[in-house]
Amino acid sequence: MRFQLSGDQRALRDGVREVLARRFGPRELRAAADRPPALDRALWRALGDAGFFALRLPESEGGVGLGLPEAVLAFEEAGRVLLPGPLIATHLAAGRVPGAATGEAVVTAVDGGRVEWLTEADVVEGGGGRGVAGSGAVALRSVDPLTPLHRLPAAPAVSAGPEAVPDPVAVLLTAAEQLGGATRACELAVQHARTREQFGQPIGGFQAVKHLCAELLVRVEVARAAVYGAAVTADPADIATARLLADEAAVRGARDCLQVYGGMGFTWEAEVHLVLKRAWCAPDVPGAARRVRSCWRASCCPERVAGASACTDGRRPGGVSMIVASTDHTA
Amino acid sequence: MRFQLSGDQRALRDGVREVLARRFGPRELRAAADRPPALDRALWRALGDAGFFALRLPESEGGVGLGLPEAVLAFEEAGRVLLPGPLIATHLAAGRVPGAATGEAVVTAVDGGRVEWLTEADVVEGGGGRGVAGSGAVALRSVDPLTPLHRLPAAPAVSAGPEAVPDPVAVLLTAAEQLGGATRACELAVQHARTREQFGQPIGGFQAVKHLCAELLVRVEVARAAVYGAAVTADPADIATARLLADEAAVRGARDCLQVYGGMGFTWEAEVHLVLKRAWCAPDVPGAARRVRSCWRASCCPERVAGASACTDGRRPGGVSMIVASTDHTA
Amino acid sequence: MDLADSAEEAGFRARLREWLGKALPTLPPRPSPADWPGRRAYDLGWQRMLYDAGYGHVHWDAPPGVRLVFLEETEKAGAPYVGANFVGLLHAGPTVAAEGTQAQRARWLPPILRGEEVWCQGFSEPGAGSDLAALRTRAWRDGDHYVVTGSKIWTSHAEVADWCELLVRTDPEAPRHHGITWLALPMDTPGITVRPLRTLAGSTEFAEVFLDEVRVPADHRVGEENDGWRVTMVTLSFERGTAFAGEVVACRRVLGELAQEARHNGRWDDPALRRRLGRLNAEFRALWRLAQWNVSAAEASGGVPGLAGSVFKLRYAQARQDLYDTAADVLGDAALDLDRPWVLDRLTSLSYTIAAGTSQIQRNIVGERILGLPKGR
Amino acid sequence: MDLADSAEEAGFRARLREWLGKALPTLPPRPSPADWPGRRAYDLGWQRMLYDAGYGHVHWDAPPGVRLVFLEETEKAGAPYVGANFVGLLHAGPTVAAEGTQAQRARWLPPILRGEEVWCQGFSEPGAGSDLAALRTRAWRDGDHYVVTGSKIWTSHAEVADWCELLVRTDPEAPRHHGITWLALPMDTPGITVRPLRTLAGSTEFAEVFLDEVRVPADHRVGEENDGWRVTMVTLSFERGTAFAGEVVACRRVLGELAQEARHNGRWDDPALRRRLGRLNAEFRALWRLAQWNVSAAEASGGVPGLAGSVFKLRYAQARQDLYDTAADVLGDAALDLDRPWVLDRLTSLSYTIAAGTSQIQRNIVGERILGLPKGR
Repeated sequence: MRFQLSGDQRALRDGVREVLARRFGPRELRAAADRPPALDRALWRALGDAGFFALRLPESEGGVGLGLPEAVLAFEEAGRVLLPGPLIATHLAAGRVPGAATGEAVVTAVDGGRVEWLTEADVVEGGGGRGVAGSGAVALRSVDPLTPLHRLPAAPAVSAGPEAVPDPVAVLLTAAEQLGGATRACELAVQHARTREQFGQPIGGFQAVKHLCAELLVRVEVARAAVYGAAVTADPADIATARLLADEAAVRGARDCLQVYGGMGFTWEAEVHLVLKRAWCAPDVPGAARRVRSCWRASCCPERVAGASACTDGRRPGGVSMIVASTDHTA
Repeated sequence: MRFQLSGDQRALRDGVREVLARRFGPRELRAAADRPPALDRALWRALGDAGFFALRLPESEGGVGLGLPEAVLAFEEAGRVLLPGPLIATHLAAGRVPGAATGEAVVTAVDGGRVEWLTEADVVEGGGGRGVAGSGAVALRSVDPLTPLHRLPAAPAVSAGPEAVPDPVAVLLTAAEQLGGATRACELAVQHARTREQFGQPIGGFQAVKHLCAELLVRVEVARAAVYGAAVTADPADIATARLLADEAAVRGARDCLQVYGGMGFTWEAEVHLVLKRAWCAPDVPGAARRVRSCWRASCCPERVAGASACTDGRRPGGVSMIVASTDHTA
Repeated sequence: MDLADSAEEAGFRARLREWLGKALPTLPPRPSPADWPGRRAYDLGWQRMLYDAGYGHVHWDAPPGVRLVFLEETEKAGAPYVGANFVGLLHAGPTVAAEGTQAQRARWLPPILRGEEVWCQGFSEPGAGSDLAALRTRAWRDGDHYVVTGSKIWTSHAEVADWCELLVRTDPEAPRHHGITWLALPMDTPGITVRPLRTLAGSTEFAEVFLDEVRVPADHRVGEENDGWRVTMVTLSFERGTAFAGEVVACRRVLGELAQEARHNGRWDDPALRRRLGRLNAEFRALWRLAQWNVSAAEASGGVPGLAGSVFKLRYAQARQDLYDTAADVLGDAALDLDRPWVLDRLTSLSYTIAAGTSQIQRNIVGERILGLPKGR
Repeated sequence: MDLADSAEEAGFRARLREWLGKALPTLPPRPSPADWPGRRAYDLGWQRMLYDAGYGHVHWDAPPGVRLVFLEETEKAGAPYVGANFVGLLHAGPTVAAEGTQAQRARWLPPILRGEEVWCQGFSEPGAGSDLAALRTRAWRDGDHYVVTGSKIWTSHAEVADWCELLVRTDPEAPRHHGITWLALPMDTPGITVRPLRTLAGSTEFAEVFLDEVRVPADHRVGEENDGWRVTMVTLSFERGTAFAGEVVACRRVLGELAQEARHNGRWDDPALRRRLGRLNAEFRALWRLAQWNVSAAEASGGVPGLAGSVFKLRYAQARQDLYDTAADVLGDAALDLDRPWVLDRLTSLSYTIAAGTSQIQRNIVGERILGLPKGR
């Protein structure tokens, strides 16, 4: 067991972090939140050039040939800077939809009754003939200025029918993004607590604030272990666990960060609200109850655990061991 | 509206408090917890003499002729000193079971699948022919040294059959006892936080401890308003609300008190554990979910609100207004 | 203990209910949230209607029990909120009434009650939030004027206010709490710049107010020079008193609507959601009782809201946030649509554990001033 | 990132599993919890078996990954807990190994590893709990002895211990952390009184130890005089490291049993309970991953458990209490019967947010030493 980042993984993470810091820092984030949502195509192509979308595509198909752990690290960094766009859908389409791997095409996907980034996307996947591209989809006024959303009018009622099983890789990558958001919330809270002074000292000196920050970190670290673990095993119960804890870490983390910020966090200028809104916007956040069920089922019912292969990337049956083993490259 | 204790009510509460402080102070509590559970018959008769059991019995029947608000105040005081014994069952039996009103008889009642103080009781009510007095009841090793319990072997399965509707007055008086327990937890925590020093100051000076104490008080005050309000209206939804919030205030209050006490709270000598165990032992603490349902039903379904009269004392149909009005006596 | 109306309360309730039934249909349409002049006019017009009908004073000096009846009945009837009159009726007005001179009361109070002038609050500063006594906006005496320079933040209605209740530091050498003075600042004085502040809800409910050598007549000072902290505390106790009681009534209405929506969209089938709604119902029932309890206590002690307001606010802030988080559960994906009901309210609910004293500050108040715990190093 | 066993770990796991399969059936019956001499003999016997089979050192100086395999496999196989050997193997032993002289290591370490001597801990005092540096037990130098007077509390196994790792104040004039010395005290020295301490669970897991002019040879001092605080910190980092990792395995087993019981008694029909069990399952899965992560990090940094132990303990303590509260929900009224499974465990779980550093202290450590927040006034 060596459950730590390898040197290559650390280099990959640092590389992604460096690219994102250069192309989508706090200034770009604020600017993006102040204008109507539009994808930065140049940035999208830069991500493509950096191998972000083709990360798990085999080298024989022109990809980087890395695995789920590396993808999780990359998506965590994307979540950390609140990078906008249908990143997961485009990543999953790499190798199947022309241009997705290179960042020339923007691919979004129907998720239950909604689609994000519909008007900016070149390709829309899924939707089961519900006429996404036609006139059926209705734009809604999204709570997150960086996640434009459309609603599908013919969406099935909430409680009707059997549950659709989401792609486990998409669930895991969403967990990675949420982990990144939680990390950002923790970083912001701690930085504010260190520098903001009230009553003659940094507010982080007060236990009421210090302990909020400590719990923020605890939630991040537990979620991180769960997300990384799920990336290694690709086990469905591990993935469900990862998503559950990452959602909690992101949503509660952003709330606690806002509390640490006080009034300043209530302004549009402070980026705290963007962290919270993004966490709320992750697909199917209200579906937490369902995920709890799957944590339980998969781990307690042996017949479900046998279904673990359902969790590997559909394009590569039996790909888990390949994913775990292929850590020899960096982006 | 004058939703404060009247002068008479304050006098009654102080009177009960004074009797209990004299007869069952912290020393007597500790002594009782150190020996096998046995009822202090002299104390029981003293309570009878003070009108504790006959409080709501009409004067024409030899009672004190007071109402639910006064009973709630008295039971809150009993809960506050963790007075042991089947107080509620005996109180409810006053006027019906000979000797109950005067404290000469100890009356207990079957509650679901269990009976408290079975071997000490003179009379056992309820049980639906499940042979309580016979050989059927099995003593269990009660978690609370001051609440001996027997289990009825033929108790119905948890999920089977329609729910039995508990006597609303018993529910309310239990809430009053829990409120008293919560108050005790708050008092103990605050006193310890004021006097225990670590790192050169009373630990109550640290926000981590101070804020625990503040939340203890908040839960107590919200529960108190709910319990007193339910005593005035005798409305079933108010009673369900009162019980729910009083249970929370007592159980979480005792837990937080234990945290404030630290290691000292983990000893048998400190009385904190007795507060927690008593709170756990209130009838049907696990039934909280059911009570939440009844909060909701009674308030949101008008047809249920109409059933409010079901909540008044069975012996005195339409007695709510009498109860509200009869505040002219003290014990 | 009695929850029934007193004769006075019952009479007041009956008259008010009857009047609301007649008056509300005559109200003009509500202005859009972004239309500040429209909101000012609407809110002042409503206060004028109240005044003409004999209710103008209710927030002001009615017995607490009567005021609670007012909050309950207006909320149930869907009457307008106090809105732009908030500071005048609930902060500045009571302060002037308690601490002002005869001339000051005569000048400032009637226009507030008649719905003619709007006040805003200039207390907080970027560097003085929870630690209000850290405020640094300076005022120098220059003849019969104070000259004020500094900046204020979180000032609601600044764009349309006639007056600002302003805290300034007149003695920077004195201990923090002893060099502060309370001034009434006319908002049309030269040197004032108002910059609207966009909140996370996307709207501009607040403003920053920049003061550059603004001259305030010395007779606009309420209380003594350097005694402003004590004067201020009078005001704050009102804010933390029964200010939120009416909202509990509104929350109970929202809860009923949530149950309806859940039945409609199928989520009612989830027993955990039903239980959560039931738990909230108990919560708001109990909070209403606590409001009644606190109001009765205030009545018994001469009408001044006590520290119990902090207990109430701590619990209510949490309950309100729980309510709107539960609303998001009921809505599912629709909780991401700002055009759906409750979604914007969910965003604004985030301020409840922060504004008017953070929950951390309130716990300090409860711990130190109610429970008597030491301040700590 | 790799969760598969290394070759060393895989080999160790296979050998251990095989040995456990043979060894455990040969164990004598477990003594009753109140039988202290019996528990001592049982725990020492188990350590002797481990030693003879080549596992005696595992808690001690095996690589962290191997130690985690040991904790996992022994827990899964239902092997005995470290018990009375806890302080020797996990506190005093590592301290002596790190800070003792050659002679001290030769005297004290082999009997610990061979299961011959039991150690107990004399750190906390009635007035020094969270604030350990407030300890007041005094020691004066008298020739080649220290003379110790004072009292200690929360001392497990004191009744049956051979040695006590003792912190005493040798310089009351020095700053708090600079006047403390670490001594090894033979428990049969005259002047020692052990008073068992009854816990809220009704048992006597701890004792108070009263010391009245107890003479300790000066060569029983580990580290320099007045340097005991630093020596102590070495020990505590072990306590907060992976000490609880094995319990996560046990908690997952309990969770499975709870689900079975719930199916049996009908409470499984409540979807909220099922969800709560599922939530806990995720919690303990994640905690196990966190243990693996921390162990790997320790391995990478040379085997010393870091501050991450505080993160783990904070979350685990809460999870364990949640687990047993959920057990009470599953049991219903039976949760009041001490003879039912989990009921006593629920009581002892109450200590998890208190013992070995309260959660409040752990949050200070995380906030100050990991996040770099200031100490505050």
